[in-house]
Amino acid sequence: MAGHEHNEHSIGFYVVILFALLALTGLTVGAALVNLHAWNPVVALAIASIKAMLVVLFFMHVKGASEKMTKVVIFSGIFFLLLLLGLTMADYGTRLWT
Amino acid sequence: MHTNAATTEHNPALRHHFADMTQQKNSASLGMWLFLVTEIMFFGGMFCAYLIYRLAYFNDFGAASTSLSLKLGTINTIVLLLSSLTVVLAVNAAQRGKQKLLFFYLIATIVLGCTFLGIKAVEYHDKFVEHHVPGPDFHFVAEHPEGHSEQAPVNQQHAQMFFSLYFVMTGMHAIHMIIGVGLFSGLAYQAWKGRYDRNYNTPVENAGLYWHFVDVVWIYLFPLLYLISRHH
Amino acid sequence: MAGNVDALYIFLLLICGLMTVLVSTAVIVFAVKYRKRLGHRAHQIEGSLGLEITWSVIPLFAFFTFFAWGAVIYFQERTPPRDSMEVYTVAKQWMWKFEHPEGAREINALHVPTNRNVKVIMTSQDVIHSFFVPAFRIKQDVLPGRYTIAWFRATKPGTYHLFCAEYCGTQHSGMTGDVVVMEPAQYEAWLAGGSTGAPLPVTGQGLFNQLGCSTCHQIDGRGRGPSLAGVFGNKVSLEDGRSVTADENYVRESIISPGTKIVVGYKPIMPTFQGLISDDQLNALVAYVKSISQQQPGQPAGSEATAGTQTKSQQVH
Amino acid sequence: MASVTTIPEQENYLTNGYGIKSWLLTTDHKRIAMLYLASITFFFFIGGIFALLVRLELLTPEGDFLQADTYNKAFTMHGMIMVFFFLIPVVPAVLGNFLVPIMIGAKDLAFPRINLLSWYLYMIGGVLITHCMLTGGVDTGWTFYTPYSTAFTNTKIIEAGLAAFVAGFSSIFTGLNFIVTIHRMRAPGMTWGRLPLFIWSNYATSLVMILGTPVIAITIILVAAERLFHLGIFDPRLGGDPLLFQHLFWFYSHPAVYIMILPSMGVISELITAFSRKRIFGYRFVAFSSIGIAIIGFLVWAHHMFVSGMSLYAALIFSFLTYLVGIPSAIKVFNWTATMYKGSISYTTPMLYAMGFIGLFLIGGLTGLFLACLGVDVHVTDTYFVVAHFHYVMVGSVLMAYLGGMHFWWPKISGRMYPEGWGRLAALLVFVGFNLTFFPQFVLGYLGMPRRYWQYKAEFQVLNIFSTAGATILGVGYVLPLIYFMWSMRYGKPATDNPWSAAGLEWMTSSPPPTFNFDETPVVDFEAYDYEHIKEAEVPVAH
Ligand code: HEA
Ligand code: HEA
Ligand code: HEC
Ligand code: CUA
Ligand SMILES: [Cu+2]
Repeated sequence: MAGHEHNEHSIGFYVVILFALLALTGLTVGAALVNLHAWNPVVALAIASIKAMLVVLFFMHVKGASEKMTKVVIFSGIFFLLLLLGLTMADYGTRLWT
Repeated sequence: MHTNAATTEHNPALRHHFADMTQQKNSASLGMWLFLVTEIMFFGGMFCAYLIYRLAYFNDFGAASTSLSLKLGTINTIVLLLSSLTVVLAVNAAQRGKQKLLFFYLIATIVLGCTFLGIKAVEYHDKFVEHHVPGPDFHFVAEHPEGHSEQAPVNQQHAQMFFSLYFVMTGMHAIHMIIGVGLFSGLAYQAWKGRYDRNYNTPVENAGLYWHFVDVVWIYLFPLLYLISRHH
Repeated sequence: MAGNVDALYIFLLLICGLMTVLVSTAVIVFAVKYRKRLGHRAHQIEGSLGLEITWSVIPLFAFFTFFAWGAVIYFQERTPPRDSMEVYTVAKQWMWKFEHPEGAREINALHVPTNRNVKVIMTSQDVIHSFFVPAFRIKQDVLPGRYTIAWFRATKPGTYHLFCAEYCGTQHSGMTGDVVVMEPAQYEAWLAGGSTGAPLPVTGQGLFNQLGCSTCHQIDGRGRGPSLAGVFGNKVSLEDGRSVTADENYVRESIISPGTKIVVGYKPIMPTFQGLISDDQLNALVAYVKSISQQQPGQPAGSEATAGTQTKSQQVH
Repeated sequence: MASVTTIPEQENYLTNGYGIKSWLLTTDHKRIAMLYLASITFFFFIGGIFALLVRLELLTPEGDFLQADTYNKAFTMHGMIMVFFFLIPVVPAVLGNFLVPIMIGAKDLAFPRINLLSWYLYMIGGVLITHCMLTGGVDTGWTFYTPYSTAFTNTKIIEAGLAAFVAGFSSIFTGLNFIVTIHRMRAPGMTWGRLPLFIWSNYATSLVMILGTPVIAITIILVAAERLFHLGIFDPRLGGDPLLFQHLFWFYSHPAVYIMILPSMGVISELITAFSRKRIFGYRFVAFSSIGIAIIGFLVWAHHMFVSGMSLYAALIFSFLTYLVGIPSAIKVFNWTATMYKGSISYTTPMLYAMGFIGLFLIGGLTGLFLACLGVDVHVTDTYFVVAHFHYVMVGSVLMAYLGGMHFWWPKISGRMYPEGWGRLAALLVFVGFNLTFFPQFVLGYLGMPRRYWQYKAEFQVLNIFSTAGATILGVGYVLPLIYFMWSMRYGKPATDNPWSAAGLEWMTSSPPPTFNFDETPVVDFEAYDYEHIKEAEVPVAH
């Protein structure tokens, strides 16, 4: 049970995370300017996901301090989002099949 | 699931129907996370629409996207990431009972949030001037980089679809930012009055979660709206 | 088709009816047999894994049967045979407009011969409607901005209800009509006596020249655009590496928003005709593009006789 | 066994304050439940009056009673009010609100003020829909299909949408509150395996509420934006796809039907056990099937779109997935039936409703299988077959369960008994009237009568007359309980704490319960439905 054991991260730690996020922002802008063909969107989304993960894990304290339930909640959120996207694409992705 | 009812001494912030502060805090935190899940699904509807039209109108979306200002978009991303830092530092300060510091970080967050909104307003204004706002006046001409003479004439409707989604998605995001700034103003006021201390700071933590979530949404919006088709 | 659907329906009725009877009988029998009486106490039972599995797995198999049978019929309903006679339909608030390949037009009535596969190519000018002929057990929504397709084969002469089944505004319930099924000979007579417009592909050919399509799309392929002969019904390779089958919707999209799918090897220079041509004209163009495909050498022999795409030189049999 | 002794004359939640303010500003979940009860009942009768208008019009084939537009508005308002303002909130917000904290031994929901906020949101939505109704109404059907709703109708779409939007947030907050409460506030000893099934089913419903409702919220926003700002996301004339609207709409609205049915399934589990005096057969299966329905329910939405022009392959996928959701429902039905086996069954009003539920849910659910069957759905979709299907599940099942639950817990809620004889009569009327109203509609549907038809072909008239006649009986059947419940609040026989000798924490506190539910937090050391150890008090009803 998550009690009052707070996240004893130091300010320095958070600043490091911030710099990582800024670096990734630079990276994603840079990657967008290079033609990677079909990989451009993949790279962009991968970097975005890494950034999102950093925020969720460290700024939102999901890593370490928070209990299992939080993780279950987050995963179910992502799962149902993917369900919405995935099954809708089951229609749009197969419209041209004959 | 309170097992040790009498461990914490009575806190004035403890509400009558909870057994102890731990139970109260855990409930609030779970509630906040569940709320964020509803937010995921809320934005999910828009991401779904985006995904479908992005794939259907691939080239026109690319062309339309290049008219957004990469500079302002990047600056705004940086502003938002900075604000996430100030938020996490605010939470940290609250947990350590540093009330002055807490107040400072809350104000800093508000300032950064307002900066973001200000820049967004400038961008909206530019779009308005360029007739990129969906409606009868909508008109979009792609800027052809040299060497690409025979580009597809951009389908006006498809470009308009891009901007429809752009305005809806960033608009919803901006509304969330405005709500966030409102929340943080409330927190700042309470913090000024010294309501949060080492033992009771759940509102700061939860508002922080909300702010980070809005940040995460932007982390996805930025590449999806600004960065598609920047290469030539 | 009606027979197939009815058979499946009766099958479902039997199985589900049986389940209903079984379970309700059990409920009633238990209720009577174990009613509260003096000195009688309930007998506690925890549950039974075996039973749980039984009554999950057996229905599951029943369900798979339902699914598979239903899917087969649906597949048939959704794939019109190649040799169908083709009727173009435009739905709008609150009427149905039909256009026969021979050029006959009618409103709120559709005349068809018996024992012919009829393919209805539909689009809407405004909101969503739905083409519903209960007697043929078919239904298909009619959407603005694209084609949807239904087909049927009528066997008995007679007049059948045509309903609009998707709510479309005030007079939704008034958007009805008749499907008149006639013996082929009578149908011929009806065609001959009815209003005579030019056959659809001919109208389309006129438009093709008039709108300037022919300047880019020359039959020999020497124009700035691809030759359209032989396009319809075949695979088209696109610039982005995909390939699609050129059906009615593809041709329609090529005219309305040409930039969306670019044929490999060509520049995206075709202008959009959106807003410049009506749905009727679009139908005619599509019919024309089809007709020049089906005349290509190398097509299966049967396609010569494809009724829906004949040019005026061919006679209806 | 832990039991909490109570003194009958004790203060209870009803006597704790009398003024208007003591109700409108209350944070007591039981009082909020009563606020919901009053407002939801009001909207039920409004929705019912629209149903009567619809049925009266359909008495004759010609459109001679209402104008076409009026008819269209009537069934739209009927559908909207019944779905968003009656059926979605009814069981969770009234019975759930009252019972969830008590059943798990908590003093209140986790967020009492948010709970009150939910009611206010519901009321704001209600005021909006009423205003909309009085100033012109909407004519799109409750499904709001685009592009009709965005570009063609000139009725009050935005206001109606806003009403549904606000009511949606009410339901999101209720769901959130329940989940947190069930996770965090259970009394000592109340393990997950001991939770009453009503709690499990409300938990499952809450999952659907928080995962599905936001999607309809954003969809409504997009529709409103489309009307206001000429966006074209769903408008084919502007390059949009109307089917995308249908996907987003049904992504919520299909799971929403499980929001409706799940809590009422929970009610049925309580009723059947209490009046068979037995443990539930296969507790774990019934509990997990609720979660199963909630999750699988999210995979099937496009079965409403089989003829919409969606891809053929998607139709196959969704038909297949739809069948999977039948399995957990089947598990429930069979377990309820098995629970009655070797029980000791009394025919009280709640039990009559419960048995009626099983029968009607069977018919409603099994006809759902017809609709999930692609080949058959093509013919019967958008006909009265669908109308009959969903009234069997929504009215025949959910409403029956709700009424059963209201009778069962009425002694706890009000502290008084309802008149049993009248109760049984009303149950009978509802059952007969219901079948007379809606069974003919299956036949009508297969014969090809489309829904949302203001006038119809003469050959359909006979069955329509049956249907209207049945609706009249049904109406009487619904008014009766309203009257005798109100009557019993004053004149009913005072109820004991546990008039049914039923299991569950709610029966261990006084009737009506004190403001904080228990005088001291109960400690649970028994399983759910522990009927073996419950002494049967004097039998409340002769049979
Ligand atoms: C409470 C509401 C509720 C519930 C619970 C259900 C339950 C189900 N519904 Fe229904 N449905 C609606 C409300 C509901 N529905 C509404 C409102 C509409 C119309 C909306 C509109 O268009 O306005 C609709 C429409 C609708 C359609 C679309 C019809 C159309 O428009 O073409 C479909 C299609 O698949 C469907 C299917 C199902 C299925 C498979 C179930 C299943 O969950 C049922 C499962 C239950 C059982 C199957 C019974 C028990 C099982 C057994 C005893 C097993 C034994 C059986 C055998 C071995 C055969 N429903
Ligand atoms: C919870 C949901 C719910 C409930 C309870 C009901 C209840 C009823 N419904 Fe409804 N219905 C829907 C949900 C519901 N319905 C939905 C979602 C639609 C689809 C709408 C659409 O297409 O968009 C629909 C559509 C619908 C139609 C199809 C309309 C059409 O397609 O053209 C019909 C037709 O018979 C109908 C009838 C009835 C009847 C007779 C009742 C009866 O059970 C009602 C009984 C109640 C009463 C009769 C009220 C009793 C009150 C009095 C007697 C008091 C009178 C007092 C005064 C006048 C002061 N409903
Ligand atoms: C300016 C020249 C031009 C004009 C005028 C023009 N097209 Fe095209 N069309 C093209 C080119 C180039 C392509 C191939 C690239 C593409 O797919 O957009 C094409 C592609 C097509 C295709 C898809 C062909 C295939 O092989 O898959 C169809 C169908 C079509 N056009 C129909 C028409 C019709 C009908 C008109 C008149 C109403 C018309 N076009 C007018 C240039 C033109
Ligand atoms: Cu056209 Cu209904
Ligand atoms: Cu459904």
